[in-house]
Amino acid sequence: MSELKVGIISCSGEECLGGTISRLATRKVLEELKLVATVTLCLPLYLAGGVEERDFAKVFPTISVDGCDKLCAKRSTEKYSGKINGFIDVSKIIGNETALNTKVIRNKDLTDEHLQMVDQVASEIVKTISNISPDSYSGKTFGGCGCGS
Amino acid sequence: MSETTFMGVERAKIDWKPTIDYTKCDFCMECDKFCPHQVFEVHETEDIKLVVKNPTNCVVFCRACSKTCGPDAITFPDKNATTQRIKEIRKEMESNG
Amino acid sequence: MVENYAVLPCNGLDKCAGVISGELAIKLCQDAKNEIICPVFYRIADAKYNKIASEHPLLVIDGCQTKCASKLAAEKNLKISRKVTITEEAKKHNIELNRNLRLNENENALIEIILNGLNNDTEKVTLLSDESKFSSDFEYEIFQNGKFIFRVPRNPEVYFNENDCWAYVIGNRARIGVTDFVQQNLSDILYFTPPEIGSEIDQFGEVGEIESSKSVFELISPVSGKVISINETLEQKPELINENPYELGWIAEIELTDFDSDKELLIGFDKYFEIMKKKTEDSNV
Amino acid sequence: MYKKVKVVPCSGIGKVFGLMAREAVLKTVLELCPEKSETVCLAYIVTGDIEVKEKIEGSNCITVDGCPKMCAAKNVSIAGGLVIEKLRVIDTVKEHKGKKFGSPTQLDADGEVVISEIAAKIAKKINELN
Repeated sequence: MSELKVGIISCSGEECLGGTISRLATRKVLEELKLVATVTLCLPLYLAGGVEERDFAKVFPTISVDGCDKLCAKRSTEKYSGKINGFIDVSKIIGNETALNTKVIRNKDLTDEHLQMVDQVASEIVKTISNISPDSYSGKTFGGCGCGS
Repeated sequence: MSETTFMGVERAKIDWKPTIDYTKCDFCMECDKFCPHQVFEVHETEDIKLVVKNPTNCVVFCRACSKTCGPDAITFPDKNATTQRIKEIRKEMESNG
Repeated sequence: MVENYAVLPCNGLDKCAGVISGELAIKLCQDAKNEIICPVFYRIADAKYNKIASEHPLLVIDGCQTKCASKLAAEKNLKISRKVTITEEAKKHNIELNRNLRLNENENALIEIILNGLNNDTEKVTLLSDESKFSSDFEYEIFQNGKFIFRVPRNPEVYFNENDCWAYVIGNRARIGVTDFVQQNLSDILYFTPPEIGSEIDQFGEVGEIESSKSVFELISPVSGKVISINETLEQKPELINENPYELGWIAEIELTDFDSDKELLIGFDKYFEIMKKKTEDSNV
Repeated sequence: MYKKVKVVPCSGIGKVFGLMAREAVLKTVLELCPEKSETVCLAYIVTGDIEVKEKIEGSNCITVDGCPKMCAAKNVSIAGGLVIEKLRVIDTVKEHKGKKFGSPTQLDADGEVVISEIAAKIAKKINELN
């Protein structure tokens, strides 16, 4: 399994708390949990047409993490790279009211309560990744680049 | 992750590594922080707190760590001599088939 | 500044304007880094001056309207980058030239005016790199690690050292730069310290530095020679190295001194591609 | 009614510069100019939903991008926003050579210094408008 990679594309929205939680939970999975080889895809770059991000999402299983039920990350991933292999709506985990709180918090002002939410969402991301069907990986190698490997 | 060869020559045969002048070194460890190849090793509790642990990890012709050295305590072998030596070894290898 | 030009004066000895052209050429070559071409010797010794003329933009100085120097340049198939005609300049600045062949106050004043004019015109000075010579239609081989894409040009004129620098060699000149491995590892490149123009570089000597917020990378020159030009655009936009380190992100141009010998310790696409792939897997960018 | 200036960061997740863009914008809209400015999610802008379209189209926008790829600036102008200023975090970062700014998750003290400078630049621009 060490060869397998999963992409996570997170919304990072600035308009409500959910975006901040999405972003931090995604980074947490990447930096601390490291259960599988995860790669964070840069959503703005993805949207701006970044080839590296879009191609990765086409080839490897990718999940989205959104702060609210507008599901911007999910919708754009589907639009540009086809089907996604799982998605998370943070507002469903921490509650709509909390997620949509427009009093956005800067990182330095996060409280323990917020950090608990981050942990909760991070473990949900891990769960979603482990639920990805093994079929999603099959044949997904970088042989298509013409390098002969 | 050391490369085992450089220009087809066994890395161990190429004399290229930093040498620390301990009369100058103030153990600021900037070189160790800089080098991504674990060439140095820090021994916090000993008198000589920094040693060249993995000389063959050092990238041949790279001298970047010496630039981070305030007291100028790091030296490298002569580049032209090293180049010549690599060429000689390659010739020997060729003639030995 | 007028620098790095090949200067071809008419050097006519029987007219004051011709003598001025010679004097102006001497000044340009003594006080700044320009190379003089002797029109008389050029007629019988092609080899020496063809080399200079092919490597530098050409500044032609004609004394009078007979334009012997321009004609000589045409005869030798040289492309003229800039042109000065002494009698025209004298007229423009209302300076009357004397009839004998010694240079007096007026003539010296005219030389100073022309020199100033040339030095203040920065427009064409950067013409040093012959863009057409280094065409950038590279054919790339690609591999990916995670989401990162690594390219290596396949062209046979491009050589590599194992220090992740390339040299694109055309004739006795090479353009040098770093590979995708370096720019991907550094991430956003913020600073570019070019090598000094005119400096002599050994093979595997340092030839500039690039730096991101992650690290510093010293370029290790694949070739030996003299730095004749640098990519000045990078001083304002070092991010071009991230965009494409092989084309817009080239670092410097080197006039080669011993490429045959340098070549012994360089590798081509096939080998470098494999080395870079392995390094990428090991370092996990 | 006066329409607030939209300040849109890229919030890129892979590098510290993305977080710096985000934090500089949040500092501006939360602390420096809460009356005159607000932020809009970049990802939402790109969806093209009517609600966000109305917000952006024809509005004065200031974009703050982490890296030279200019994702925020590009997307906002495609969505019809009037981009009156395009800031790049790296331009301010360059003035702080050799410093470390933190990770994409957390800013260090020097990171805070730089984002304060960027926030001040954004605020200056907003205040110039009225």
